[in-house]
Amino acid sequence: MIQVENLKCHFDVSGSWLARLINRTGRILVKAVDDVSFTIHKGEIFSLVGESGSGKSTIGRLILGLENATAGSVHFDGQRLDRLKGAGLLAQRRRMQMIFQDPYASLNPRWRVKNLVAEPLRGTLPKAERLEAVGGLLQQVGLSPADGDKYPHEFSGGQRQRICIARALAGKPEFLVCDEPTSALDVSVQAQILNLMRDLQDEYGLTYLFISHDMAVVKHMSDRIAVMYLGRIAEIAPADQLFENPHHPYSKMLLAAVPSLEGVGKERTVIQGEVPNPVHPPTGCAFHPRCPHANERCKAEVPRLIARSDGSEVACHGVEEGRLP
Amino acid sequence: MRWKISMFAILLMVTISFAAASAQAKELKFAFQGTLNSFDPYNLNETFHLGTQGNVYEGLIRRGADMSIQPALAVRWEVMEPTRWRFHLRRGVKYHNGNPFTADDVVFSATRVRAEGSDLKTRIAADTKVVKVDDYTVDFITSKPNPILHFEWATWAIMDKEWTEANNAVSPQNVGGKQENYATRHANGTGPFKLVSHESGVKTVFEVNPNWWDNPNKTHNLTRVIFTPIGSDATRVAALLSGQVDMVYPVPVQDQRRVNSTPSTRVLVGPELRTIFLGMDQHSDELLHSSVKGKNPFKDKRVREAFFRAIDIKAIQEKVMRGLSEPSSLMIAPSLTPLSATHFKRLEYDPGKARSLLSAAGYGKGFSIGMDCPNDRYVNDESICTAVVSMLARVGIRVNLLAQPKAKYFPKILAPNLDASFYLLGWTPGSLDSWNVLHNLHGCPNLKNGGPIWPAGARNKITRGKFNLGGYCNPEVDRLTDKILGETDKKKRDALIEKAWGITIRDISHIPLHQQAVSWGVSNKISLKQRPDNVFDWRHVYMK
Amino acid sequence: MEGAERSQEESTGQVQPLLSVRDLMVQFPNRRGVLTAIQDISFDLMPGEILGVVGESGAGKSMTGNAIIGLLEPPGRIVKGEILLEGKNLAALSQQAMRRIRGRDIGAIFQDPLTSLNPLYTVGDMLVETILTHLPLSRAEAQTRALDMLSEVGIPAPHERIGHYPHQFSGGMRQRVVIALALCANPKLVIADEPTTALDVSVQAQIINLLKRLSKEHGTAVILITHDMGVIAETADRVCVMYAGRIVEIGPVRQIISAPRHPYTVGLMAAIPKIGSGADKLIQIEGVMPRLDGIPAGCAFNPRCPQKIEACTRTVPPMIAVAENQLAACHLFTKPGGA
Amino acid sequence: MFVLIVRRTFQSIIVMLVVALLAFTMFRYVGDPVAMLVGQETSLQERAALRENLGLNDPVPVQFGRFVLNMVQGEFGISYQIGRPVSELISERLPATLELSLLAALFALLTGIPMGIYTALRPGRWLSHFFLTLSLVGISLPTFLIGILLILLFGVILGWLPTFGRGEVVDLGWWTTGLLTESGIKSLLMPAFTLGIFQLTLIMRLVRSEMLEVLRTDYIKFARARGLTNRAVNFGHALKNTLVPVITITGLQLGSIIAFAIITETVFQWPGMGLLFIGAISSVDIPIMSAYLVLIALFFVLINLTVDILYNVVDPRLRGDMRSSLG
Amino acid sequence: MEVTERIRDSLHRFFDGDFWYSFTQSKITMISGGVTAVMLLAAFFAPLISLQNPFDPAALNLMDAFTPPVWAENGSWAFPLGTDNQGRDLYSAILYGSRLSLFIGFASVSLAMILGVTLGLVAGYLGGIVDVVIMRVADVQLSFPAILIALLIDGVARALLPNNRHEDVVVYVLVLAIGLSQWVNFARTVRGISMVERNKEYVLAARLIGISRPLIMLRHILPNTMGPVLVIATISMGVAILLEATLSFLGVGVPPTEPSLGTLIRIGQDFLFSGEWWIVIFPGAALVILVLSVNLLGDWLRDYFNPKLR
Repeated sequence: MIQVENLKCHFDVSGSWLARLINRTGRILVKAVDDVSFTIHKGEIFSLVGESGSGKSTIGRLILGLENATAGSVHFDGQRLDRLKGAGLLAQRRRMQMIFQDPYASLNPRWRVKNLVAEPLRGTLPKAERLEAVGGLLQQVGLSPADGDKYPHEFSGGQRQRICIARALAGKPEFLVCDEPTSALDVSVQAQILNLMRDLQDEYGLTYLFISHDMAVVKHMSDRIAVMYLGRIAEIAPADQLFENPHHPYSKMLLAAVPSLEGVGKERTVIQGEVPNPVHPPTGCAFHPRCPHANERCKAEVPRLIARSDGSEVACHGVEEGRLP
Repeated sequence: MRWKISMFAILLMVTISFAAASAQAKELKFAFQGTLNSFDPYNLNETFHLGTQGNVYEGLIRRGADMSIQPALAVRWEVMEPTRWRFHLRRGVKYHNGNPFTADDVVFSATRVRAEGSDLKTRIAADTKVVKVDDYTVDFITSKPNPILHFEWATWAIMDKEWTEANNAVSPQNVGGKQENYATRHANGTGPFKLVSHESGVKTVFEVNPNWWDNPNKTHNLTRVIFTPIGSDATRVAALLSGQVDMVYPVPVQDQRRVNSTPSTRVLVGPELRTIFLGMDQHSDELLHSSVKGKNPFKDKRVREAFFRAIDIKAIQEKVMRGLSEPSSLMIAPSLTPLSATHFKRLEYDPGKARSLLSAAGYGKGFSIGMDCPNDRYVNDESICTAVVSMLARVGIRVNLLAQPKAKYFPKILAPNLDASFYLLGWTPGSLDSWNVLHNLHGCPNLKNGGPIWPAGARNKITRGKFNLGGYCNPEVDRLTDKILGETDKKKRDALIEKAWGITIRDISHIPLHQQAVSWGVSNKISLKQRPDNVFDWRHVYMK
Repeated sequence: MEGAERSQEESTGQVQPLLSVRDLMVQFPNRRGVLTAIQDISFDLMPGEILGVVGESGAGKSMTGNAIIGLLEPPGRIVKGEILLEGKNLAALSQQAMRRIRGRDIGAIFQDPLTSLNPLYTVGDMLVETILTHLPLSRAEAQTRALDMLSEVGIPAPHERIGHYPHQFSGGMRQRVVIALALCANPKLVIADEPTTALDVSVQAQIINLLKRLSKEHGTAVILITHDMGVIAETADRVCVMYAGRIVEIGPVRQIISAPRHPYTVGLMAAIPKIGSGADKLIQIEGVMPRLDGIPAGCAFNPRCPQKIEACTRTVPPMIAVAENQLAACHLFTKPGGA
Repeated sequence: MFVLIVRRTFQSIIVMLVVALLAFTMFRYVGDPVAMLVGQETSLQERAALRENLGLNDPVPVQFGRFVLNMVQGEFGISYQIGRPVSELISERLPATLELSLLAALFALLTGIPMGIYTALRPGRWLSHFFLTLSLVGISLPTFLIGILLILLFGVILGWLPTFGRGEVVDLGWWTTGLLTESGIKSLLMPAFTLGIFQLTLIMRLVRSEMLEVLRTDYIKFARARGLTNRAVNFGHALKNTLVPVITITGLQLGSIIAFAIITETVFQWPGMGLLFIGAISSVDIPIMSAYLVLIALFFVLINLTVDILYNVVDPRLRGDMRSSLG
Repeated sequence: MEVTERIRDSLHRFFDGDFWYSFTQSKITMISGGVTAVMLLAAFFAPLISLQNPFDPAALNLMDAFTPPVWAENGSWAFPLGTDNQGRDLYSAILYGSRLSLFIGFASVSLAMILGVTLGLVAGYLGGIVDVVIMRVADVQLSFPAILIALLIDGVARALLPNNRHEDVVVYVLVLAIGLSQWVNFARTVRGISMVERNKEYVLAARLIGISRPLIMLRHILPNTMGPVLVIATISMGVAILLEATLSFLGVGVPPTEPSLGTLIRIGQDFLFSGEWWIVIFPGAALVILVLSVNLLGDWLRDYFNPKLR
């Protein structure tokens, strides 16, 4: 359904031309997304996972057209989105929606809930039908139609996220980008929202792009997972496969870093270092400074994503060479 | 080392300045409401400028404290024939820079005063010839007889030819607008005081001239004089009350009681020679700023009379002037005419009659009109105008008042296109004589009926009615005026004057309001003599 | 005393608790009345022990920490109860006396390391300033100690880094600086309020390990406040579960995780997605935690509780021992005993 | 840093050029410069000659170029009213205005900052309420009314202080100062107070709100959690962080102090640039008006530049390069 | 029925909300709110409650000039607060003067607000070169303090307009001058907010729905700037009224025939030394009370909208 090919998004963070002139520096580009390709199948939950600065949110926005890609393309249902214009683009856009991380910031505090939810329907339905539709949507996400008269601040975080979902569903989209939809929520509420998203998927046959840094949530939700590091995909694999047998050293590290309830009091071997500054990413494989298996090739050469027989794709010289399992 | 020297210098200066402040110099400090822009004596024809410059520069004659004409740089003069006057100059007079005063300076000054950029061109007619007879004798040859030729010469200062030429100040104006005229901030006169420094708008410092020719008869004991302009009335009065200055003028009428009730200060009030009046445009075919279109209501004498009768001069005297004015029926102060103050009577205040006059003239519903007024020139000028506005409102005339500073007011009303329909002005005849008023304010200036009174740039070519801004014109008055000028017999002249005034009053050429009072605030530390023309002559100041 | 005493886990009886909170109650006057943010909280903390405090946002975790170090934001105030640190009641101390306790006896670590550090001060300035406030050292000695602290918390090249400003450090390094600042006067107790929430997953593990190591080495007791059960599981000795301003369950971490007794804890544990399990749906607790102005009568959890009984809506359940060292506040366990 | 200075200078030049364009437009098109310069009685030929002489017949860009060139050399032409070069007039008046403005600013700072600190640290005390009330009255009373009432009280009724002018000034050649004589200092008191009182309240309120905000930050809470003394927290951490923006904004206020001196100078007959300007306004003396305009802009630009550089020196976050700030 | 319900509901919301509560929390705020309301009403209904029309020259009698207030000797009930030098009843003159001052204040602040909010919104939301240009213009504008801008605009207007036209338009010149000197505050604040808001997720959500940029600015961002804009508007209102008074004092304000509060003070200050104190004190007090209560309201609004200070 979604085909992302060689997508790149670079931000120019260099100073003014004057500063560059005086300091004799060139342009400084942050490669937020660098040459990323993947495919999302209809009815699938595809997840992007990674630490801050990995570019996972940027990909979501690029797909929805909230950011402009530097290079590469996004196909939706076979149509290349950046070639579309006007009404055609709008029609495609209506088939895609997004749920955001912060349910507090994603609802305009000055609007009543019913207007917020009805906004996508403006101009498509007469007012009475619109309000009816809103009532239905609110019920769908577990609120009552009477809640439509209230303002967002009268709701808790979880309820707000439900409103966001209702709004996203209003335009009857087929594809939803969920950018960390539960990371601002408490555990018990998180379960509610995740369950709701699952239910809605079953009901409408939605396709999700699920973005998160929480391995456990991702594991719970996803069909396939792409692990990202510094703007590139390190590994794409079916969910179970990834958690049982991660190939990329970074995938392994991420899994190991997740504190688990099972491991009470256990000492873990943590991987040292932090995600480097994306302004000055390491050469070659971006992960090499933190990788225990890095060699000279890793420092010099950017690894390509290579498909493996078990259905996964891995970008690691070690895996490619067979040094690593 | 250098640092030490400069520190020492500063300390020294501090000491000196403290010492100077404490020294018992006879230093007169005074303040006036306006600024002294330029010190060039031909730069501005305005009482304060000329009066202050008159302490440094002198003319051929001078006025005494009682306004009497006294010999100054000329010891005596004689009328050789009606058109030829001979002036005998004082010998041994030296300018402040030591140059001797001679007939050349008089000839030079007579040229300069009539040169481009001079504001005092009227002092000597353009066609008057000035001839040096010898070093101390000068002849003035006029085209027509003029018995009062020298009356205004107290304010025509004689400048040093050599000094003026040496300092490139021959022209009274800023040539090309790029350079400062040297005489703007420097002066070289023959008078009792020398200019030390002049910072326009800040202060001007003078010191006594020890070599003044009239020092043997001097009546003042000053050593230094410091002038500061203080625009704000309250600040100026406060400066006097707090003893920071010894003399201020004018004292606002409302503050006179306060100044008088303060033990250390007093107010000197005297009648002023200036007549405040309202002028009306009787010349244009249509008023510039009026609701009446296609005709000029002021051309109708009934309208002028209605305006006159609508004004309650008593109320103005009592409330605006607080009694410090003398309502006037004449366009000249009574003391300057042979007529008694009661000879002509003001038209009675009668709003009812005013309204019926307006109806009779076809303006029963009233009309609107623009009025121009200065707000920093005469005593309570703006308040007078505001009062007039409300008085006229009650007879149905809606007046749009434009009160502005004199710097903007005068250029507007003096503009060639007769931009003022109804205006307030004050006039002091420089010669202290009726002819001046009749000639300047009542003479026909207009070259063509209905058009501008004077075409652009041609105002310097006309002499008659130069300040007749309403364009009043009565050939009979002009004829009488010319006769008055040439008439040397006092009795006949007085009769002519009375006749002329009678016509203008009948015509209601202007609406005279009053003679305002001169009011000076004086510290009890000094005594002085107040001149009715509001000139502050330091020759009469004595400090205790 | 520093570092000398070392308590064995699940210590009992003989050793005096380092901190003993008794019936603590914190209230906020508000336009609509007085809100009770913390009600009747009691727990003990042994020297060297790590106590995890877990709960959802608004449960009163941070408030408890702030109450202990005496930094409740006005108009909040302690209206009842005692906070005994080695027998001394902190709740009754004056502002001045409390100031001397802070930093010297109790250290604090906050959530966001960037905003916790004054951007205009170098790391060294802040360390030396704190050390000099609490320890009788000369400036040079304080400088040396600051360097030691920096290397102890794992900051490479401390000689160079000591002169740097906070913005020149990465997120993980900043949190290490914060830890160094909290520990530089060798306090007996550290209150760590969500110390890893703002950090990346991989850095979280580093910081948790550092905290554990320092606690062990210095014998410092830690109150670890977090919403992340996983962090608690890996770090804490005991855990205290809070709900709507009250403690609902407290006990050794292993027991709470493997055998939670209070229905809320049970639900909470079940709601956490686990990497190991393949369940299609998560167990969820319906509803949301009440706001402070809407805490229901009786057990605060009763509207959401699947096992609600009649008593739950009437009386607040007391803390009852449900297993060894494990207490829970639930009427389900009072039933057989009466009341 | 160097980049900042270069960029700021560049921007300043643009600002100055825009202002120059304004001044030029005013000079050229508000009223006829020739008519302003000569009397009513000048003939048409003479006017034409003067027009040529002044270069008013050249193409407008050339005129503007000449205007800027003259401006750079401090040439602003001759005052219509006073008949002297404007540059001379301004340089005579400058010391009076600067002395007054700086003293007013100093007074505002030295009293405003402590008052602001006090009201922020002791919000409940009656003195804080008093200061706050006073500050509101301070920004609600028109400056001129304060000035007049002061004159009435201290000048006239009590007779303690001079009511106008600068008193005795000492001429240092390039500068005249009233600070070296008793009467000069006495004369400064009332105008400086009048001019400073508005800024004082602004500074006080600014310090208060900045400080309240700083006191709520996490690093202050953390500083308290470290057991630092109140003194160290309030006057070390909180004050230092408060003063950075305060100094910046106060610096920028200096420009407006100089402009607001117009009112004070009018009330106290203070012989500074403001008095010159207000006189020029009433007599449409365009050369003075445009010169004053350019001068105020220049002050602003210079102060702005200084403040920016200062800011960079004080705040370490701005000092470093891009790399570390993102790291 | 539904409408009244709605009104009742929103009234209930209003009086039950934090806004009203915060208002009722401070006596000073309530008093200043009351005073402002009274002065606004008094100014609005001036023709109904005044004793004479002080702007109508025909209504004035010079012989009434300098009547002291009613409680003083020679006072008259016809002129409760006395009269000025033209015989104008001060009570009526203050009512009409406040009306004029408030009109100039409102109009100029509205002008500044419309200009500033629009430019700030556009600059902040669009960013890029539009932002740079608008903000540089704001910089130039900022380099001239309000008083200077107002003086210059007034001066230029006087020089350019035909002399007698000036009277008719002076109020608008003042509005323009004061308004133009104040827009930068609005623009800067709104720009800052809209730069923050444009990256908020609800704006992204609106963009996803396909709402156009002008509509997003208008419907989503604009309402969120209203709090701070209201604060600035209130504070600017005080500044504008004072600025008008100051300009009148400097002699470039409204003409004395139709005086604003500032012009009344300018006229009255001439009589301060002579004992006719009421001519300056009453208008002065009216001005100070008006500006003070507006400022107090502004202070409260700022505290209310700035939760950091609460």
